[in-house]
Amino acid sequence: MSEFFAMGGYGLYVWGSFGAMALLMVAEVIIVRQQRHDMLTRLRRMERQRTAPPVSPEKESGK
Amino acid sequence: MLDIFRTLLWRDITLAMRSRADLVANLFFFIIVVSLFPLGIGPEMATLRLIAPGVVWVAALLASMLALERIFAADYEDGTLEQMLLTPQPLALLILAKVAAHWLVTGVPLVLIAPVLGLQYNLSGEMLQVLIVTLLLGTPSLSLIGAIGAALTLGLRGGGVLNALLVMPLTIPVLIFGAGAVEATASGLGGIGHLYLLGAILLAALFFAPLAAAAALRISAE
Amino acid sequence: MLEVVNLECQRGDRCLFSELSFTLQRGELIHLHGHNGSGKTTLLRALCGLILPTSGEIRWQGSAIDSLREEFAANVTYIGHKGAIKGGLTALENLQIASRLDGFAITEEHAWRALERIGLRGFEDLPTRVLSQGQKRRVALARLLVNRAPLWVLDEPFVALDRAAVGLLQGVIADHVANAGMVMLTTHQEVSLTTGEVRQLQLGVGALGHA
Amino acid sequence: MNSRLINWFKLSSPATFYPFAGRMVPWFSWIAIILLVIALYLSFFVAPTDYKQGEGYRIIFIHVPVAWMSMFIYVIMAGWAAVGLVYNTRLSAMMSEALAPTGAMFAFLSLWTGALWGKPMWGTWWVWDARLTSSLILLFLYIGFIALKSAIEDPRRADRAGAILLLVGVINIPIIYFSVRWWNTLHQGATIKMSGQTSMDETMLIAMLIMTFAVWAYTIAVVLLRVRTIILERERDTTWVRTLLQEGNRR
Repeated sequence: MSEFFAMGGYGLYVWGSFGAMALLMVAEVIIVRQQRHDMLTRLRRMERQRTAPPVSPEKESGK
Repeated sequence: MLDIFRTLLWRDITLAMRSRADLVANLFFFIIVVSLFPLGIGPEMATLRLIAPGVVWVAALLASMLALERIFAADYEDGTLEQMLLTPQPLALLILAKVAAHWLVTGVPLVLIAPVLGLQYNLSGEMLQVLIVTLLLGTPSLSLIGAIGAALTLGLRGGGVLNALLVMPLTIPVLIFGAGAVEATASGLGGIGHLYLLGAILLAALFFAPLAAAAALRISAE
Repeated sequence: MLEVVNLECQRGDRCLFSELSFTLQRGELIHLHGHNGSGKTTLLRALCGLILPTSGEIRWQGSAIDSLREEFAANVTYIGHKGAIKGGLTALENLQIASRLDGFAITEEHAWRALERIGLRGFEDLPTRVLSQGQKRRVALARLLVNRAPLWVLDEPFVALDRAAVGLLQGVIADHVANAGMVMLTTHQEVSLTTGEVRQLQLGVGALGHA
Repeated sequence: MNSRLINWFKLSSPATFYPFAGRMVPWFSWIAIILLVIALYLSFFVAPTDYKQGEGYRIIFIHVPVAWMSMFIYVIMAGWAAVGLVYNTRLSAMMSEALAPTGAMFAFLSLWTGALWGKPMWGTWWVWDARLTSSLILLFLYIGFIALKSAIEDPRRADRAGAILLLVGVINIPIIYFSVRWWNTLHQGATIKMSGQTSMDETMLIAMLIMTFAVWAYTIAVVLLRVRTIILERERDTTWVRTLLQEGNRR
């Protein structure tokens, strides 16, 4: 098994390339999902503020 | 049609002549950049001769990028740009006039001073001639392509650097053929092929760049 | 004849006005009202084709202005907040260049008379950057004296003008409307016409357009 | 008008595209994973060792597909830009914006894998080879596009300015590639060839093709996911987004 990782002496370069690709692709998926999650929570919070009855005494003129 | 081209050309040239400050600044930027390299690389003439075309050309490219940022900014700030959008003439023609004025005021001085700087690099007479021809053919393309970037980045913070970043990849062919022509003559291959290509790029830029810049300007001036 | 059909414009993601429709015939003047930020300037700039509206259409003599583009531009004169004059040039040069760009080349002698009429006697050949704010406005407005475009779109034309200049400009506008011109302007002053009455258009919460 | 044309046009409105993209993402994700596994298996266990370069050449199985992809994504972005400018549809500009980061990543990856492949073969991390240099310039084009979009606040202006930059850029790509290749051969001659000399064994070609499709499926999945976030942000004031959010709040 170890000779597989050695890659005939080119291990550093081969795994450096494949590793970088795997790392970047996984990172991108995580970042995109995280962005989506943050966007949804932010927009939902804004939505809750907009539709919730105003707590402060002065009447907020609804659009 | 031509009357309006001449009017705008005359207007921009007189304006530039009346405020010489940034003209001179731009020329000195070019001179400084070219003169710094020998100090950085060393005095022996053999290497200097080798790097001369590349150095002069990169300096010319940077100098024209530096000068281009102001091409639309002044008009945008005082409202004349809006009036340009509302003339009965095609906007591309007006942009061509402005770029022509800009090139005459910033590009041509570079071409005139380049041979003098070439002496610092011990360039042969023939190489100097080709250098001048490539600059004459190349700097208008730099101004035309740079005008697209200037139109896109109008009124943005850090517009100057952004403009250089946007436009740099597009000017690489001009740089390659410009510097390449001088080097080819030096090595005896003859730079005539390069000059044709530079001419072709110039013609393409003359036609497409004003159209793209006009579209970009309509959006930025909104 | 200018025709606007349920026009809508947005600034950023705020809708300034929507479903705005009106027409402007020859010999008419529309005085546009609206509180600050109600989109007056945006509407004026959209009418000239400087801004692309989010939806709706603007038609000149029946065809949409963005298909006419240069042809429409020949018929419009727009004077906005910025004076559109070059500080480095003299008032005379500014006027001559501006009118030539508008497509009505004028002789130098004609320009002298216009500048004199607008009250810039003695300042004609000074670089405009040395003039006062009011004088710069007069240089910008001098274009209206030499201009033959039927449609005038003026954004706060009376600002920074003294009473004499305001009176003069009122007269110029009234004359333009009198001989079949069309004007649309915003101002906080009263506008009077010699022929016909001024039509009012309210932006923001009001009759025609609604927020 | 036949129905296909109608629903194509209907699809171009963000409101209908959002759920459609949502359904597509899982499909393309699975396709990408499966193809990736097959391609990796082929690249490591089926493709023979190269007589000259030994195992090092296997980097080609990702370097070439990634380089293709970075070029191809830029062209697709320019296509969406053209559609956006002609039909004035907001969705196309969002697609260009969603594609940009992935394209930039692949451009960087093609440089990275190119350098790692070059090191064992020529002993240097960076070689001014025509293709590597073009990838570098392409990366600058991506960075320029992303920088321009983020420098402009008003989304409408950002979309249209970005679209023009893309169109100007895509016209220049062939010119840049030609001038760089021409410049490269002039100085170094054609001695150094990137991938030519390893004769293309049957299985190598298949492995590379499958990897390309895998990367394609991956791109579609990630970009559709990202464009949904962009749509949400851009259309946050519309009724359909707000109802969507309210359902989320109630749950």
